Amino acid sequence: MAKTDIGPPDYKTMLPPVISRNYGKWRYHEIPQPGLLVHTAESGEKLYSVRAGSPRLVSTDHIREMCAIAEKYCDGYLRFTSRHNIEFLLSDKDKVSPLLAELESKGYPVGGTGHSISNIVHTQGWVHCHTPATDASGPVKAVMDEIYDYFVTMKLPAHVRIALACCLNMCGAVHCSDIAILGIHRTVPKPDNTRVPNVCEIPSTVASCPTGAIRGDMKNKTITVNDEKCMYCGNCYTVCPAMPIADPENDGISIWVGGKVSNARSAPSFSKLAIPFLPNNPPRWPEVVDAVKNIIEVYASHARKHERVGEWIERVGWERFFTLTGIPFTDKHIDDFTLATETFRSSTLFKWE
Amino acid sequence: MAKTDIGPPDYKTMLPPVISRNYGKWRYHEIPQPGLLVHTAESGEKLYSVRAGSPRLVSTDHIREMCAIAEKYCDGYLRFTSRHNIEFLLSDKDKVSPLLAELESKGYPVGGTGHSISNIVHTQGWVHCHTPATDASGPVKAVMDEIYDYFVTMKLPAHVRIALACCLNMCGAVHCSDIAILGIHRTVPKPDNTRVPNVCEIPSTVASCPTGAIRGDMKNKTITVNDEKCMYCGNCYTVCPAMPIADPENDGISIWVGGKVSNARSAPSFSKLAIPFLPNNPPRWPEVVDAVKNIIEVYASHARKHERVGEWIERVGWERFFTLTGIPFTDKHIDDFTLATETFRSSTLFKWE
Amino acid sequence: MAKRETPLLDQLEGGKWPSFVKDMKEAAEKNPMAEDLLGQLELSYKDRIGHWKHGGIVGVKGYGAGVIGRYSDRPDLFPNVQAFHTMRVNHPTGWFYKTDALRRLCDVWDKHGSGLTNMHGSTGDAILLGTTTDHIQPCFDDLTEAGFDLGGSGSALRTPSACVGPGRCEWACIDSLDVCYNITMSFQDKIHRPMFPYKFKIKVSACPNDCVASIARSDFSIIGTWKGKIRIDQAEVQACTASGLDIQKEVCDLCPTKCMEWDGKQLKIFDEDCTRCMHCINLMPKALRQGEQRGATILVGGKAPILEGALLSWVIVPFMKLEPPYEELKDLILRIQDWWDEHGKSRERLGELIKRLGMRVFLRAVGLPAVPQMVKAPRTNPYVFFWPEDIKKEVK
Amino acid sequence: MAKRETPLLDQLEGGKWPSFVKDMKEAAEKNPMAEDLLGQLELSYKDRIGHWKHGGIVGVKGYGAGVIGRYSDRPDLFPNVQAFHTMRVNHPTGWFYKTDALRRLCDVWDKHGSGLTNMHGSTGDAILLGTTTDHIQPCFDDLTEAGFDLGGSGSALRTPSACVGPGRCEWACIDSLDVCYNITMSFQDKIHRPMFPYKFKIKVSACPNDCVASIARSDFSIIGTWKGKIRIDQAEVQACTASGLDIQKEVCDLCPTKCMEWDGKQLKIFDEDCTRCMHCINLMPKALRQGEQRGATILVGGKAPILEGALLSWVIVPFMKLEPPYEELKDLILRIQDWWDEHGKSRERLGELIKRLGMRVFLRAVGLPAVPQMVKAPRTNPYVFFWPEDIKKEVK
Ligand code: SRM
Ligand code: SRM
Ligand code: SRM
Ligand code: SRM
Ligand code: SF4
Ligand code: SF4
Ligand code: SF4
Ligand code: SF4
Ligand code: SF4
Ligand code: SF4
Ligand code: SF4
Ligand code: SF4
Repeated sequence: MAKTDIGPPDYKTMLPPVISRNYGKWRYHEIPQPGLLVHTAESGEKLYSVRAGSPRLVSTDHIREMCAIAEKYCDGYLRFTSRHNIEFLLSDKDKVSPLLAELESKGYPVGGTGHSISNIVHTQGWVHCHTPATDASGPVKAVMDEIYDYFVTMKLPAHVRIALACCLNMCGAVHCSDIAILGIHRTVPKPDNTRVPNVCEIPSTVASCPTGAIRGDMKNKTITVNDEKCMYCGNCYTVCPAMPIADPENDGISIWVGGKVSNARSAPSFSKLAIPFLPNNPPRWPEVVDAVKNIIEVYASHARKHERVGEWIERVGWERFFTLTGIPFTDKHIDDFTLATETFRSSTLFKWE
Repeated sequence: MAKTDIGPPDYKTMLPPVISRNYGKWRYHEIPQPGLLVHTAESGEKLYSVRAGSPRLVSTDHIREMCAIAEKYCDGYLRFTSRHNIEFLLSDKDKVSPLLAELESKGYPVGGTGHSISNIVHTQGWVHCHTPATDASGPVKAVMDEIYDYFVTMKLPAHVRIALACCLNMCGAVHCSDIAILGIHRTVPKPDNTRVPNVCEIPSTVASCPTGAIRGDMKNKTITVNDEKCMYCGNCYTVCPAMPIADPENDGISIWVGGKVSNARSAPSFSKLAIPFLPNNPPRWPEVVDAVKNIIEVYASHARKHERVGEWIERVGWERFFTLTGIPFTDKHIDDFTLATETFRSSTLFKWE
Repeated sequence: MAKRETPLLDQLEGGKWPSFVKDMKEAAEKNPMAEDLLGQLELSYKDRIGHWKHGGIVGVKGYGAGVIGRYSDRPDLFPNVQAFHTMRVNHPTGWFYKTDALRRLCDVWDKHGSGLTNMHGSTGDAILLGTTTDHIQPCFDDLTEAGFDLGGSGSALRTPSACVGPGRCEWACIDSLDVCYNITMSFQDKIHRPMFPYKFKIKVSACPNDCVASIARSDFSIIGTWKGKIRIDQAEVQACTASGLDIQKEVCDLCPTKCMEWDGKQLKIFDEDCTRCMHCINLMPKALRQGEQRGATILVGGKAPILEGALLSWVIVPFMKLEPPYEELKDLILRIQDWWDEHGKSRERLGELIKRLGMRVFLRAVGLPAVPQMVKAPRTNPYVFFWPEDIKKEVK
Repeated sequence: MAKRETPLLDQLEGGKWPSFVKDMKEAAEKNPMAEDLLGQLELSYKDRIGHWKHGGIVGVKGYGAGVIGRYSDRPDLFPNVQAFHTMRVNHPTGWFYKTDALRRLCDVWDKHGSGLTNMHGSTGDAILLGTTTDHIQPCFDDLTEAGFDLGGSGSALRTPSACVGPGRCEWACIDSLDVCYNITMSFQDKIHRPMFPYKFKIKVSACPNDCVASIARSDFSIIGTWKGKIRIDQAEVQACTASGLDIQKEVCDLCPTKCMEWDGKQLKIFDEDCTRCMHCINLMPKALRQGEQRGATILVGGKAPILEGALLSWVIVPFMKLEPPYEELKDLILRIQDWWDEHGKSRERLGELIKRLGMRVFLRAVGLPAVPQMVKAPRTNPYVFFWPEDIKKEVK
């Protein structure tokens, strides 16, 4: 009989000795080069963290390779970051260069620190989930290939955090990202009336719809969808498997910009709609890659130092954002959900373009 | 048989000749002293406008007195402002001083220009309306007596616009005022079941409730109110006279601050709750007078030049506003209506006090 | 008439601000309605409650608007205000009066009513406070004879109002008075005969200072604005500093877009970033003048809180030229009212309807293009509707 | 095994960023599940649609959480992923690993699953991607043997996560790792046995930079902060300028409260106006140190858009000292979960419940006082509820 509720291993057993000795007594850090963090403790001891990019979807052999590297340079200590990068934790300064060399030779990108683009937080997509409107790993790989240079350098005005979620559930950090890539459906789910009565609970299916598009049909133990009120969120499908929503012709990707999480300078804020729809074009999603790159480049050349994407747009105005990026503004950009009126312009204070 | 639809008199017939001549060709204005506006036209001609306070509720004899003054100094031309002040319109500079002297002798306060407190926009109250939670003219008179000095001088950091409405219908400009005085009920309306069936339409009564507190009782052709959900707005009473809401013990006044209308510097914005309740204490509403005065004085001594009340509070923070004014913050200040979440603090960016 | 005791109201006669009680007493001297009004108000002060019954419907022939019915709940004590209806008289645009017109109004009111007024109501009408049911029609007849007409009430177009604008103000970007008067005259029918789901208010301010609170208090807000560079008279700028204005601190630092530069000698404005807030111009009326291309921003939806919460008007047309006969403007108003009329529920203001059906639906219905000026920021939620034409036909 | 043709996925092997396809192929070399996964993914790339059926309920004995059931909709083509469930393994707090532990994990997974993982899932778990139904329990048994346990899923407490905090970061105001670990261990039952209306997430960031996105992605957000003056080492400030930092432009001008003054020599901070945004400290880690009194701001309600729209967490306790055993904190969590449990509808997150019933009701229920730090601004609508005790008893 297995033990239960043992919980995760105690993190204290996982800390390199330099951390255990200086725990909570760090004094400052420096980033001498992209991907290398040097933390100095009050004791004067230093910790070298080398950050390397990861596809996140990794095989056990790949993990073992990481382990081998960590054993060679870091006495077997490593960690992962909240954005799924790998961090090799060294106490020996002399091992930093050899480690960097080995990482380079093995194809690990080193970077993601400071004013860079770090790894893209993302989700399952077609690899494992049942509701995706697009794949996750594929678009991420295609985008990262294109903007690779921003990962291994620190030349942007500020941090740029990108996330991807393959459906409106937004398992990635999409809703608060500098740039977000979001899979969307665009057609109404098709309830299968033969299956609904068996597999779905009518009241919870009705309650699952944010816009009240679903009506219960108690007599036939099924439901009907009001096409006009449906905005294809797919939440009903989560609750009731008998109303599939995926549609290869019309599923695709929307692009969102200007969100952030940190409290630095400005308050955390949501990402806002930039591009309502781009087609799913596997394997390399060229329209998505171009769109993301365009936004990054316009941002890079217009924002002031330390200005996150959203802070830049707030300063110059959304009118200007659309002009500069050449992205067309449409009625889809105008909110029509419950807090919509808060986003309407209730002043004469705007720019002409 | 009367003529119908003749419309108001053509304003062009009401304009003093100096205006007709320079219509649309004004070049700049000056305010040499409180209550005196001097507008210079491109032609070089000047218009002198002398602004005097008015109780708004005026008798025909009082109007005739204004007319007499206007005839004496202004060739019979005067106007009223959007805040119900009187403006005497002169083309002859020499008549300005004598006019000012006569106004002073007759007890007309002259001022309301520039960085002053202008007249209080207000409503009917107990004088004429059926839904008031307080009087209008009385509190206005009591407050203006106390802050008179701010009307006849221009020593505040910026314009301060006060408004009063005697119920939540807000016939005054209360929802966007620097300081707003708002009559409120605090008890649930009492439907008179004998009258409801005769005088009220059930569906529209049910629909009139912003919080869905009213249920139709179709069988008995009446309605019931869910006390827990009622926030005493009185809208049901407007629609259904058989559910009176006035309650002398519990009706009173709330104070709101920080709204504005102009687009100058910052966008127009709503007034926010400062004091949820002060008692109705006729004839001079001392608690209300003190509260308004306190806010003005704290504002006057802390705001920077050109900062409207709301702009000042935004800069220093609401935490600081409550600390400085000594007004207690309560759970009533926290919104719980439909857009409430937009007002919650979704960051760690606040002051300790 | 026996003088009533009004110990509470008497306490409002003192103080420096003009007293409405004085006016009421003045009227009460010669008018029994005014006297009973005073008495009933004193009772309200004592009881801390109003003494008017829920209004009833009264009016003049051919109109459905312009009179607010009102009855005392203590006719036993105050028989002269048993019925005490107000007449809303449409003011001359800009509230300009020649005294002869004003005197005619007073005469009519002394003949038919209480002799008490509000100059003016907060929608802008001259409010004639209190007459009896049988005086309504004769009073109206005498009013039109004197050149006045009633304003709006109920589910009608309400009396439009305008800032003084070109009548006096150097900042007028549009002819607020003429636009307002033109609308008023064109839409007389809509003012006098309530045919809408609810009230509809129009207010016109000739610049973004918005001196008639158009953005806050009207369903359809017309606010003057400009395109083109703010014209700078550098000599006058210097004169401003001379007279004590700290241009860096008071002007540049408070410019919301920080698009001004002042080096102590020259003032520079990066106009492409300016959002035309008026602040710098307000502070230096002699030195700065708005850009030369003039027009209006059109906004809709403003209102007080009942039912869904207060709304400020929202931009729907960033820039519209306004020249007589204002056909484009009036046509837009009509299209909007038609749509509202068709879809609005009873007592649903325009802003609430747009909120309910979506700006997207509104724009398409009235034929306006979506532009970024309409929003502070694009939507944050992913609940995006697509139009049927966006979607590929199904091939499954 | 016959190598599958994957012409589309092959195109994702090129490029500089590490390729997940490479990892999948690596695993496919020795694992038939991984191979079929590769095949099915290729089909998805061709069809532009997912090929997984709606998840089913699977799990380990005694738990209701930790495993996500998944079945292929083309078992005819890909029999080895007919069932392909993921195991969510609770990571060691801070995602710190000693390689032996990590190797043990890999060994277990090679024995029972596809050999593919996510390091890590976006809630923070080590995701073991895909095993068959009959392997779930043995896999779990081996996991616990190796010292690992499952994380949360379904309507349970989800695996809490924390920023690296005191493990490495000079800005840690609280012991994010210890708090997180303590909570995780204290609430094992709630993680493994779903008993709530819906999921509940806790994330701990040790300072306002919020490196685990606590405010955006957790129902209960714990964010370190401080009271007291920011400590300034003026010599180090000078050193910063020397190394090219423009203190006026890059630091002072970007301070959101403009509470800093720099005269080229001395840096002054008016701490009473500081909102602890971290910006200045972020830019000058050697020169500036946070104030000495340390604690956390507690916020609740953060979540993704489904159902009512995304929410960022809201301040409910501006400052709480956090010291082991964290009783005050855990007690608050329990009070909140109890209230949510009692009032929440099925699939209603905490934030949505507060939204529905009102912050006022929530605060009273969990016994927290209302303070201005909780709001950006007080309410604008006049729809204020009064408590029964506020009201005078009726005398009518
Ligand atoms: C390792 C990690 C924490 C962890 O426990 O895993 C981490 C570590 C550090 N963060 Fe972070 N942050 C980490 C995720 C985040 C996140 C969360 C996210 O990206 O999803 C945020 C919020 C992002 C946002 O706002 O959208 C975050 C916002 C910051 C900020 C504020 C940046 C800003 O100006 O908005 C700083 C301050 C700075 O860098 O100057 C910061 C600073 C730092 C410092 C300098 C702290 C320190 O002294 O050690 C660390 C190195 C930063 C660097 O990469 O340059 N960290 N940091 C995370 C690395 C993720 C990665 O692999 O890229
Ligand atoms: C006469 C009047 C228009 C009318 O058609 O009746 C008027 C007239 C002028 N306004 Fe106004 N405003 C008038 C109501 C308003 C209102 C509406 C209101 O108060 O309800 C507003 C919006 C108030 C608000 O934001 O809440 C208003 C916001 C302004 C502003 C912007 C002030 C600001 O900084 O926010 C200016 C600019 C200034 O004064 O520097 C302005 C400026 C002016 C100027 C200087 C325009 C001019 O060059 O002639 C006029 C004299 C101002 C003065 O009193 O110092 N006017 N002005 C109104 C006088 C009301 C009164 O008796 O007090
Ligand atoms: C007389 C006046 C107040 C005053 O003393 O100035 C007034 C008086 C009344 N208003 Fe008003 N409103 C008056 C201007 C306003 C304004 C201000 C404005 O127009 O600029 C507003 C806020 C702006 C707006 O329209 O949203 C206003 C918002 C309301 C409302 C709330 C409407 C809403 O949609 O939120 C009601 C309630 C209703 O319509 O049932 C209302 C209703 C009423 C009624 C008819 C009472 C009722 O429940 O039916 C009041 C009749 C009082 C009486 O016995 O004479 N009154 N009312 C103003 C009209 C005078 C005039 O014609 O010039
Ligand atoms: C695996 C993971 C994505 C990933 O690749 O990293 C994931 C995968 C799923 N999420 Fe998630 N969520 C994952 C982190 C998140 C996050 C991010 C976070 O926790 O920081 C969010 C946003 C934050 C939040 O909770 O609001 C998130 C918001 C959702 C939602 C929307 C919940 C909402 O209230 O808005 C759903 C829908 C639902 O619960 O029915 C959902 C549902 C799902 C389901 C269970 C699908 C479903 O409809 O039932 C997915 C199963 C995929 C699969 O087949 O394995 N997932 N999900 C993440 C969990 C891994 C882990 O344990 O570490
Ligand atoms: S975002 Fe949607 S499709 Fe993607 S993993 Fe989460 S629930 Fe599944
Ligand atoms: S997809 Fe979303 S909007 Fe459409 S019916 Fe389902 S739950 Fe409602
Ligand atoms: S605010 Fe209310 S009580 Fe006062 S006049 Fe308007 S409707 Fe009547
Ligand atoms: S007073 Fe307002 S909240 Fe109360 S029942 Fe009437 S309409 Fe509803
Ligand atoms: S709104 Fe503008 S144009 Fe009209 S009076 Fe006010 S300042 Fe002048
Ligand atoms: S009008 Fe306003 S935004 Fe434009 S330059 Fe002047 S102060 Fe700046
Ligand atoms: S949240 Fe703060 S304490 Fe934690 S790692 Fe990030 S910067 Fe350091
Ligand atoms: S922490 Fe932020 S608010 Fe405080 S002084 Fe530094 S920059 Fe300013």
